[in-house]
Amino acid sequence: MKVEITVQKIGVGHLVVLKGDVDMNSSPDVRGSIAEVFKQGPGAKALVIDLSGVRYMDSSGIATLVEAMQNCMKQGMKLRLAELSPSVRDVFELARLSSIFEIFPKASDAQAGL
Amino acid sequence: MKVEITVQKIGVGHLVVLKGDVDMNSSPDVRGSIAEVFKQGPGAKALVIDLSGVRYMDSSGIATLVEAMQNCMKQGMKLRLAELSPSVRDVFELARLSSIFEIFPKASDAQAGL
Amino acid sequence: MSGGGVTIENTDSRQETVTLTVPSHPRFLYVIRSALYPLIIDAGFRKRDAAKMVLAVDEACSNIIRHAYGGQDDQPITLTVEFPEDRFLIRLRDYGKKADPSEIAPRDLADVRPGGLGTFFIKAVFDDVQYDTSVDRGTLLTMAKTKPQVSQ
Amino acid sequence: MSGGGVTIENTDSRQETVTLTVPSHPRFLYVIRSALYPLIIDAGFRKRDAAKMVLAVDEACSNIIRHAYGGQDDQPITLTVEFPEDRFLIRLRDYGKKADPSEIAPRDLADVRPGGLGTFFIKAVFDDVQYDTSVDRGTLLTMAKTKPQVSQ
Ligand SMILES: Nc1ncnc2c1ncn2[C@@H]1O[C@H](COP(=O)(O)OP(=O)(O)O)[C@@H](O)[C@H]1O
Ligand SMILES: Nc1ncnc2c1ncn2[C@@H]1O[C@H](COP(=O)(O)OP(=O)(O)O)[C@@H](O)[C@H]1O
Repeated sequence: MKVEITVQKIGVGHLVVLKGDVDMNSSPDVRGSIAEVFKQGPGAKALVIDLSGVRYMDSSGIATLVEAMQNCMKQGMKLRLAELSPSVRDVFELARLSSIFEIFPKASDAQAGL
Repeated sequence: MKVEITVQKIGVGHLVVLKGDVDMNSSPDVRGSIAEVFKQGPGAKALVIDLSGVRYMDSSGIATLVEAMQNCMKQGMKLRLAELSPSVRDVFELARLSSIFEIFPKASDAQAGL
Repeated sequence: MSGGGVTIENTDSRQETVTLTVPSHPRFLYVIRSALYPLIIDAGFRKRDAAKMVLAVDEACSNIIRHAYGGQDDQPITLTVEFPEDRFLIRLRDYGKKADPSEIAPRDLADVRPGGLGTFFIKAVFDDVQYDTSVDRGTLLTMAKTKPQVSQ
Repeated sequence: MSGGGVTIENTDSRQETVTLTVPSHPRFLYVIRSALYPLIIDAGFRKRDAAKMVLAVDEACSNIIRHAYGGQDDQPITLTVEFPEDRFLIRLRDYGKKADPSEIAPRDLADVRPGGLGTFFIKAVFDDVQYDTSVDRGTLLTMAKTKPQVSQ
């Protein structure tokens, strides 16, 4: 039960699409893929992470996203999350992090206004 | 994890819609609901069972359907199964019963030509 | 069911198996299926084969409930999954009436009647099926299937 | 992992709990979640609450892997679920470094950093959380939640 990670260049920067469960077993892979994005040099305005395929996320997933946000801030990029499922949204709310992240209904919305 | 059972009158007789897992835990309920249908007296041409919502079926579910077929035959009715998921179809094939039952792609197809 | 004390024993140094014990009530069959499926997928089997293996184990558990325990719903069923290199190995242990291997004959499929399919499924799905009644009480059923070759 | 012998012991007369033992490798977290979720639903909790309870147990297991076993992936984690009348009772047992209850403090959520959320989730989701380090080896964590009232 691994997570599937797709990384894509988009107009505003990078799009990471996650599918599966992001837990202690799979979040190191997610972390690695996001680290690759930051190695691709400057020019990107945003990192968009599409979570529509993520049914389950635990604190290791949250930690990965918090770290991604910190790295985005260092590089003057925005981190935008898109299409959280109700159960993932619940985890963000439990962690009181819903207001820290920019969350969009759809990945396409997350690419607008940059 | 109970099965949801809906029983409905339709033009050609009765429609039973099953949703959930049909296993040793839930098949007695399915059996009971089908028995109710046979108590409703003559006039029905067919019993259509919609399996589109059934992800899992074991031999107790198969046994329930075989019994339903035998009861249909006694009452001069047809038993028609509709919309088997791939995994349920695999169970029928494993049991070599695909050819014994009349199986239709959709519940609506199963109501035609009677 | 009312609450009871937990007895958890120390185990030896390396834990290499997954062990699940449930009461012999049919409502726990779903729990066994739910725990087993991801283990089979993780071992490299395709979804459709995994579903068949889950079916076979479910049938074996139903047989334990009906035949070994005669419908008693508060007796232990223990599933153990082992991970040898090339095979997927499942053991089911009960402490009820011993299975009589000569009785456990899959039925003739030409004979369309309710029942008699369980043992047929078990033998059709697994490569190797053994009912060991030499254990102290009950039966130890071992079911094994060779893992698919992975092309990497 | 290589295959090992199975040791299955006789149990006493009534089996009223569900017990699952897995190796302390993160790949088995999914198995624990899969087995636990239907038990919680079956007990009458709503899906969203069930998902949160599963999350909390998953966090407790992650903590066992990281803190009690220091990342060692072949040590036992045993989950026991009991079904007293009004509560849903989960026990997690490890045989590693004992948890220091004074260290297990959920972090201040205002401090946005990776980590430190696990114990916060556990305490937010369950009504009653107890780390018992008086056991022979390791820690016995008990998490309990009152079942929702059913209107029938
Ligand atoms: N675990 C078991 N313990 C004792 N007897 C068993 C067990 N499993 C199967 N049997 C015997 O094998 C027969 C065939 O089993 P099965 O194919 O599952 O069909 P059914 O249970 O519907 O008869 C059973 O009727 C029973 O006599
Ligand atoms: N099972 C455990 N055994 C030992 N120490 C633990 C255990 N669970 C939690 N702890 C301690 O509590 C702290 C807080 O845990 P947690 O909230 O999950 O955040 P994190 O593990 O990310 O630090 C840990 O850093 C650790 O010191």
